[in-house]
Amino acid sequence: MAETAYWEAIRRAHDEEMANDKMVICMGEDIGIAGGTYKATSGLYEKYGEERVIDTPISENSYTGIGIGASMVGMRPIIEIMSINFALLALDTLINAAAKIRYMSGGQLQCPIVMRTPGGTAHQLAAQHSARLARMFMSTSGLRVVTPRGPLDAYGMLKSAIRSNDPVIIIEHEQMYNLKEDIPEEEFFRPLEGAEVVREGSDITLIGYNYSVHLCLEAAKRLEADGISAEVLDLRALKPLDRESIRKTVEKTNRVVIAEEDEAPVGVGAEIMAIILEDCFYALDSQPVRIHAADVPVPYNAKLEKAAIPNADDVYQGALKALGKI
Amino acid sequence: MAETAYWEAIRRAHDEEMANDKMVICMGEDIGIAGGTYKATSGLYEKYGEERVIDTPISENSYTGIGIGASMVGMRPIIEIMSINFALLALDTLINAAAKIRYMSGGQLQCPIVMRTPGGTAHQLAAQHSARLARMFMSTSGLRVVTPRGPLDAYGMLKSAIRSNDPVIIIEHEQMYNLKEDIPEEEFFRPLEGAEVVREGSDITLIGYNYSVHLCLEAAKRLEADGISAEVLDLRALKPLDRESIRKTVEKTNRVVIAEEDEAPVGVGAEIMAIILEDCFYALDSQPVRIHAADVPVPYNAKLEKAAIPNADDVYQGALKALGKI
Amino acid sequence: MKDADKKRILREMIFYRRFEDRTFEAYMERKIGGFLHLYTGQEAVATGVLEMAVTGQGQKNDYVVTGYRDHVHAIKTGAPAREVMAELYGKETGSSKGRGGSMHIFDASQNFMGGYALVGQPFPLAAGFALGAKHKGSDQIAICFLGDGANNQGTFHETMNMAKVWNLPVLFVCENNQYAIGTRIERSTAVLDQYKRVCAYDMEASQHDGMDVDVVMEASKKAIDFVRSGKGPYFIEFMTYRYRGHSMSDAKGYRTKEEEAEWEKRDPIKIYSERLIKEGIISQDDIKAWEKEIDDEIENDIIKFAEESPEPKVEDLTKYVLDDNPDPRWIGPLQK
Amino acid sequence: MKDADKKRILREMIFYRRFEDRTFEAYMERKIGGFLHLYTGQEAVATGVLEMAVTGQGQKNDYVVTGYRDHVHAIKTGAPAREVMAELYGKETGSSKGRGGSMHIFDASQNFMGGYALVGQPFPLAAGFALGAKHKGSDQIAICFLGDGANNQGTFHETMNMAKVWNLPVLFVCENNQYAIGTRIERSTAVLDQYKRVCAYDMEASQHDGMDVDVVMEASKKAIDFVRSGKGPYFIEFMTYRYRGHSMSDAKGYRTKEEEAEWEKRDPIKIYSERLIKEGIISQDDIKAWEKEIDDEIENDIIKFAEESPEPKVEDLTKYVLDDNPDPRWIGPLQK
Ligand SMILES: Cc1ncc(C[n+]2csc(CCOP(=O)(O)OP(=O)(O)O)c2C)c(N)n1
Ligand SMILES: Cc1ncc(C[n+]2csc(CCOP(=O)(O)OP(=O)(O)O)c2C)c(N)n1
Ligand SMILES: [Mg+2]
Ligand SMILES: [Mg+2]
Repeated sequence: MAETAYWEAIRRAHDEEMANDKMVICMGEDIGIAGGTYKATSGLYEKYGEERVIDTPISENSYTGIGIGASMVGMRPIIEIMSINFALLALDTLINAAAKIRYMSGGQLQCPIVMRTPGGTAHQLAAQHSARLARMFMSTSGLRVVTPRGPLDAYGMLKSAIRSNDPVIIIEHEQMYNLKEDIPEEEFFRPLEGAEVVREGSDITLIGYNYSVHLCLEAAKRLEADGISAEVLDLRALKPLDRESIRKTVEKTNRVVIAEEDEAPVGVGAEIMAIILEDCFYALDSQPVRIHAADVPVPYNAKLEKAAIPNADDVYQGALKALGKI
Repeated sequence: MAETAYWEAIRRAHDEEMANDKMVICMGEDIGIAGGTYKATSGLYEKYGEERVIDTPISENSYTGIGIGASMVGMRPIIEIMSINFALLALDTLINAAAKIRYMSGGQLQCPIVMRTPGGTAHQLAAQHSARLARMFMSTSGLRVVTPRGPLDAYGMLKSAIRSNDPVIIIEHEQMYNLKEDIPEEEFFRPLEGAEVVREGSDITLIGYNYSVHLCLEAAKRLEADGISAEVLDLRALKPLDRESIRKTVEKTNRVVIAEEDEAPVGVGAEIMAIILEDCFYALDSQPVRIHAADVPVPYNAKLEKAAIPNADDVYQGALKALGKI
Repeated sequence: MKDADKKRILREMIFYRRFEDRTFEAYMERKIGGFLHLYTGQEAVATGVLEMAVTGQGQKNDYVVTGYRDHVHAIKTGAPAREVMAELYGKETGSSKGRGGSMHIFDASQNFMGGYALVGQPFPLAAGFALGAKHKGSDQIAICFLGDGANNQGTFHETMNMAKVWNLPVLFVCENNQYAIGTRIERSTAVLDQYKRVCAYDMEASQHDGMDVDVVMEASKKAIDFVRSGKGPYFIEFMTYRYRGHSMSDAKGYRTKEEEAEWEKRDPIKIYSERLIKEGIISQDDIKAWEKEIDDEIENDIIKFAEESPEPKVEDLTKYVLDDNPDPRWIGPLQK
Repeated sequence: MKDADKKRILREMIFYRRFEDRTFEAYMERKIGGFLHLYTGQEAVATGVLEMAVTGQGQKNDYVVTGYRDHVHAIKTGAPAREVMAELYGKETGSSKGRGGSMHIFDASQNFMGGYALVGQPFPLAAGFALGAKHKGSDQIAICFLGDGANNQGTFHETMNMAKVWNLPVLFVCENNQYAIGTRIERSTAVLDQYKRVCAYDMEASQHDGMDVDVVMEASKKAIDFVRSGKGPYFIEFMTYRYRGHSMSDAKGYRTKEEEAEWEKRDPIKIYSERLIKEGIISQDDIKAWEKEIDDEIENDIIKFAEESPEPKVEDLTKYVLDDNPDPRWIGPLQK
């Protein structure tokens, strides 16, 4: 086991997969010589050369499209979009092309790209640098969407994503890159499907994904101090979604809070609410509670930003509500 | 009253508003000389000239951006995107710019554009021409999103949208352009907010928006034949959403079906389900039922297409389910 | 070029013309749905360019990609015509198993990479195929056919730049028919000669008559040689004309009968057949005979195949969304 | 140009330099959050171009727009420096009421139209301002400042084309500092002289030294006159250099100390102050005195204002999302 930061875990997965298969390349803005904004590709340019670690111009839609084209002829491109906000520029090639080519071609072609990008708010980056677009990918047929919560999944899911034959969107988070965890030194893989109970509990379930899992864990600790046993479910994969695990935990605890950082309605949380209604309505002892961001563009001012984005206390309060304590 | 087709209603709204205010212009591909793919701007080029009815190159992101810029200095542009699929190319200017400029500028500037576009499936247009992206706009803070179900709203809401000071996305539907309805000959406006009960009923509520309202109405008729009284709620506006009307009807009928054409999870229906859980959980006599499209890119073959997209019978069956009859 | 090849090329163009005409009829009979964009009038371009490329040899072919007006490009690259027709009929035996339709013909076995409905989308995809070919050390090139209107998409600019910076083996073929649906090029585009627009990327480029298949072949040969030899991307423009409306519902009110007549005088099949007759390679009767053969083939083989083929099964609706046989090591689900 | 104006221009540039330096300190003290991109080294460009534009006259100003490196452009257009600083501090008195931050300075009262973080976004917005100005029959023009890297966005291509086809009164100012974050222009761009790229739109264009404010002013005057006279868009390129990292977290490992030193020799403030001293318009002592005055103003007025201003109220979080006082006739809600 070795203590590894989230960004290092990503770097290691790149490195091993590039060493293992020369069809694996990576591309993005400033990922080569500069090593990536979050260092996730540092050292790779020196090791694998500019043909495999490609610094791109600021042309998101087309370099993504080039990656998709390359993937259709056997390459395994890992495409970095520096911030998920810029992914809006590439939705045409991602949604109109990558997600649909297998289907439109009757299964003849596939687009095994990986797109990695940080989504979420960080210290005051304001409205054009704080998007959380998980929902847009999650609602697109033909994509896989995963949200590694820590180094273990960041490493293991990236490796699986590179090997998978589908287009995989990996949503990271600016506030997680320096998060550390002990992970095995031997090679391992983490599957792209399946939610995970990251904390067992019996009184209530807190459901999160990506960064919000940490808010759930923190809230669970506070609940424990109050004598309440909270289970925490990390969705891990938003598409396909593991409905079964949601049903199981709700049937176990009968109360549930869903915590997401989504900026507005029609987010991931809405779908989880719908699934609960569809799959385990009769198991509910109280109204599920959805914790999400305020329906506003993200403000720059720190206090406003804090007020707009959910934190662990919001999840905790949501749990108290679901428990009928407030 | 005059019988008016959906496309004619849109044309009339354009015409009146352009006559009324010279700051109103319209722009889009083939909207001028050709009069628009669905004739919604026919005759306007001849009447208002090429400075106000602007045929654009195939440059969705930038002509939308030009419209946004013009709106910031006092113009009232109506931007047509020929098919909502192409709107993916313009999401950057719509979501990163139009939706956020008022906020980022602390209320100094506004982007009073109207973007009109048909979303939805039609006779076998296949995966790249059948997108239903209402959910992506609905989940964006800073936008208004409306879905006129017929000529009355198509006319009255477009007129309101042009006069509103916010960016308004109007989602039309390829299968509705020829739909006819009697509408007043005098000028009128229909507000951009508020759902509408388009059929009163007491046993169950069918909720729809855009084209799916018609599926609900058809299902309601079939239910009537079975002796079941169905209320039909047209959401009309997806953002801001009228939660109050949803609560009222659910509290009245205690059973509900939500019908949407969305291609996959995390659609409009998910949000309605979430709202029901949050606002009227205790009013429910049975599990709400969500009718949506299959989670697949839209196939070309007619039978597959039909199987992928919900129809009135699906809504009817959903209602029977919610009523405990199957 | 051998006489036999000349004859074959002419016959192919006649075939394409009649194939498209027949799809028109089938559309009118409602056997074909969706949008249908015909290639009538532009035959010399795809025929001439692809004659000079590596085609019909399966996985060794050059990679070919285009927009929604794709039937002829697919067939000339190597897709069986009956499978293309079956695709238009939405059949399981179609090029894309009935899932794609007219705008989305694919034949991966011949490196015909599609058929896309978003006008600027093939640009980056083509550059991606070229990147892949280069990376694999293959001497395949990518060939991207698109219209004049498509050049106003942002992807044109972004892709041309990267293709040049990365020296990719890709040939961009602009089929300049001067219209994007009903909008004449003057009304949408600042520089009318499309090959001049790539000055912004320092890319090799040239413009040629797209109605004369001999001209197309000669110019394409040079361009393809250039690209294949590793010198980087090339942009070639052909001046051409589509005779029919943009798609089925188009009344062509945006252009004059005179203009149409002017172009039809330079019909590619007319030009080439007159030339071959003059050269004594064929006679008018040969053409008549071919036409009959072709019509027979279309009716008794191609249409028959399309008509008689089975439709996809509704149970298969969710096939081909994601990998249908994923490796559980990567996909899971997570073991608990 | 009058001596007084020359003095003012030099003093302004010194002010901008010291203003930016002070924001750097404030960032280090964590008074400023988010990303902070400084303009140090490029002062002659915004100063020279905007000196020739209509600025500081409120709603009569030309429309000015730029990217995230926007403080100096905002101030020179007419935004009060203390409001810009207050914005960086996230205060209610800031240019954007604390909602925008460094990357999103707005002053609509002076037609300073923002401050955008998406690199290619200002292109179409600027063309839109120009379209509006033209439509209103005003002789205002739109001026769009962007970097060399931004030119690789699809919006560059799409907008240049439309600006030319529609003959819009817009001046595109390319501040070519040869880097997009850590990527040198040669590695991302096929044609290095950015003004040559607009050959693809048949647009008037020229390239100039961006370190000498006199050169900038002279060239800008011609370009602005051209645009204002109704001749259409113009693309002007200035060769310049940013001294600091791209934003705060940048170690500049991608370029050499020699290159930096080479450019610093041609520092715009140095060039211009030496010239004015040589012309006998000012003395070294004047500069010293200004520096002191400026520092005093920054500290005792600007920073003080920023420090002492109130923050936005949390209750106001949802203000400015949509029109806060909508007309019920259009907005509703629907009466039942
Ligand atoms: C991104 C996008 N925008 C708009 C359309 C609608 N559309 C289909 S074809 C077409 C015209 C294309 O013209 P051109 O590229 O010249 O090709 P041609 O049809 O002449 O072969 C347009 C605007 C589209 N398919 N995709
Ligand atoms: C669409 C988009 N892609 C990527 C980025 C990240 N980014 C911020 S600044 C920048 C470089 C821009 O370079 P240039 O246009 O030359 O401006 P400069 O910073 O040199 O002034 C990049 C890539 C962004 N902000 N927006
Ligand atoms: Mg064309
Ligand atoms: Mg730069």
